[in-house]
Amino acid sequence: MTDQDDDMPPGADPEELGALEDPGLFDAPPLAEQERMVEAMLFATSEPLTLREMGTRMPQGCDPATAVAMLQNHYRGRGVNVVQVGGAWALRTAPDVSFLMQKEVVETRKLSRAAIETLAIIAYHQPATRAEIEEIRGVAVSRGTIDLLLDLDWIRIGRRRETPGRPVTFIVTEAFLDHFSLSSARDLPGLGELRAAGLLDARRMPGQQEDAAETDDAGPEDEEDEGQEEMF
Amino acid sequence: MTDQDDDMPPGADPEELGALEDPGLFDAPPLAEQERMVEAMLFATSEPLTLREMGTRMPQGCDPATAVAMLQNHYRGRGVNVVQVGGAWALRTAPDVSFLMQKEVVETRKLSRAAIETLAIIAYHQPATRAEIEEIRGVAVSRGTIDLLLDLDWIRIGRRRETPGRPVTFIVTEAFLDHFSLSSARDLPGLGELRAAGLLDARRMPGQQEDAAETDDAGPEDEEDEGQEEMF
Amino acid sequence: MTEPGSNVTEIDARLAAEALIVDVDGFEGPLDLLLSLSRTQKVDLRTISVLALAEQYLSFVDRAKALRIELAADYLVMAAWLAFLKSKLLLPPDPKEDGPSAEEMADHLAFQLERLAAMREAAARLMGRDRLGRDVFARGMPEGISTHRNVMYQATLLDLMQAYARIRTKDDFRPYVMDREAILTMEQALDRLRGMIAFAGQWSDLASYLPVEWQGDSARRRSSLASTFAATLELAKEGRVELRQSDIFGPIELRKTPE
Repeated sequence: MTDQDDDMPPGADPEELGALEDPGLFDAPPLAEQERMVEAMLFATSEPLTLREMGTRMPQGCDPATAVAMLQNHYRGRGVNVVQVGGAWALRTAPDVSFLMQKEVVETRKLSRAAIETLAIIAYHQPATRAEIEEIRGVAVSRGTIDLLLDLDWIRIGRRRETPGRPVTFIVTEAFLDHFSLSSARDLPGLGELRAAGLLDARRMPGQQEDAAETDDAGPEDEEDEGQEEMF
Repeated sequence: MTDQDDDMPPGADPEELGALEDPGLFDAPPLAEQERMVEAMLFATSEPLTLREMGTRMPQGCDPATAVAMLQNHYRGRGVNVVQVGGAWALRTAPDVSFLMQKEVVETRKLSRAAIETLAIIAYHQPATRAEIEEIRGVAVSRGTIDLLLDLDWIRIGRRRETPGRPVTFIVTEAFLDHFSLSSARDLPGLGELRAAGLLDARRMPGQQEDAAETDDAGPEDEEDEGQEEMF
Repeated sequence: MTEPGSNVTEIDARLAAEALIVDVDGFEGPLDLLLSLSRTQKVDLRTISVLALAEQYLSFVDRAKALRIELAADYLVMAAWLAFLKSKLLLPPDPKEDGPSAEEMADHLAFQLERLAAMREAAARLMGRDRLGRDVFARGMPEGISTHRNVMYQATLLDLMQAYARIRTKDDFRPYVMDREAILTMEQALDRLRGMIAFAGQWSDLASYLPVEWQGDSARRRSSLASTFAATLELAKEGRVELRQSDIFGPIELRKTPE
């Protein structure tokens, strides 16, 4: 924290402390300045930004994580809040003043019951194959339902399941988290209770061989690539 | 300031004071709350808002002018500022951090094989027509390859060849010499030197005379243009 | 007119049945229908009587059949399965039979119903959350942040020399290709013929169209004959010449198609 050099104990060698704290050739800007930068960037976009994206734009030696934490603190309780969306950050209006934004509301078409249920099943069971969605709903999932959700950018195609036929799986996206004000898929309402009740287990009809769904409880933990797949 | 009722002088009648300041049926929200509202509206709106527009959206008895002034004060010196646009208000990122919004990325790429070969032929045989380049490479030269080299300012168009069709010729530029640290195209190693450097197989086709680049060493000195035509 | 009393019961029954049938459109498959039927038991889904549920479902299907309502195949598959489950639940277990017991199957059905109900509730809670564009809002005037990519091409002198050396070496060791000295291509023959055909008003021997300079060497003559003949076929296909041959191995003659 280069902006706190004034606070160092008397007698300490400023050169040495500086060298310890900031290995860069140039001092990073003071944290207050970094906070301003992060603030400006988050204001400038309507999409969430990752720390990495912010970091590559900021001068060398900056610490976007600390700056975002400070900013989040600054906006606590205000009309606009700093919210986490998956691995990224965004500014969003506080929900309690939504009544002021009536004019801003974009009329979204009403989702069909099939689409809503399919979305929830993917979110709570992800990664989920089409067969698993159909198994839970007890009815075929139409191509249009999946297409609609893909179109809304609420789901995307995840890794293929390593079972016969290598079916594609679906997972929810960051846009989904953003839309439903979730900072991560772990925050899905009631997730813990559902899991505790065993309702998210991939149970098959007794007598049928264990395939597909059973393997994914073990699967994603090993390979780290998707992040989202390990949320549960 | 309805939110400062606690500070009123002892003995004053709260009812009376309240009635003086707030003639509405219901108390207007505290000013801090009004500031939050203005903040959220200015954040979410797609166009600057006038005080009137804000006032119509806010609960009765609100004072958008004061709220905006407070908000402007709050954002003073931050990464985002409250600015007046004509008769309306908007939030804008601070000008001094605008550098964060635009990022220039320099990507280094290797030239494609077609491009480097075309460049080499032009350098060794200049001035060279497109037909001659194709003859030597044994494949057609795409428009894009020539354009890229022209774009990079490594080749330019030379004199037209005084043959049927008067084809344009290409020659290398100063920028090319600069980039490859050559004082002139004549400094390019000849075939003999390439062979000596092990870049060229020593064997020759029987009966074929020393050609092209070999004559280079002598060639270009005399006449820039003609000297090299016999190469083909 | 029949007796009023029975008429009333009939109408009631019909109405009740129709209420169900009308609803069939609203059901999202047999599992959804089962879930709906299970609500009439007014118990926790964990303690539901699957046997009672199976009976309700089967009688629903029977009524639909009686009313000649076409039920989708999956409803009938479910009916068959439930009939099987019902019989298994009623009969004492057969010790010789392997596979899941009736209780396990019933348990699983109860689990499926509970899971579907849970997902429905989860979906409703999800939809009830603060939603972007309705309850929370993103920046309305994004100024945008952008990345400009500037590509810098790199090449060294060595790259250049290697490239040149590669081209020159390629010449020295070019793979064997058929020597085309003695080949008159069809395109060449066609070009020649197109120029000459305007003057071929009379039947004349194909041989007279062969290029003179190709007549000395026999390989060259064969090639020019073959390609010229192929070219005349092409022109005949285009309708520009007519061909004739009076007898086998006789001379081939051509003329311009009369206008």
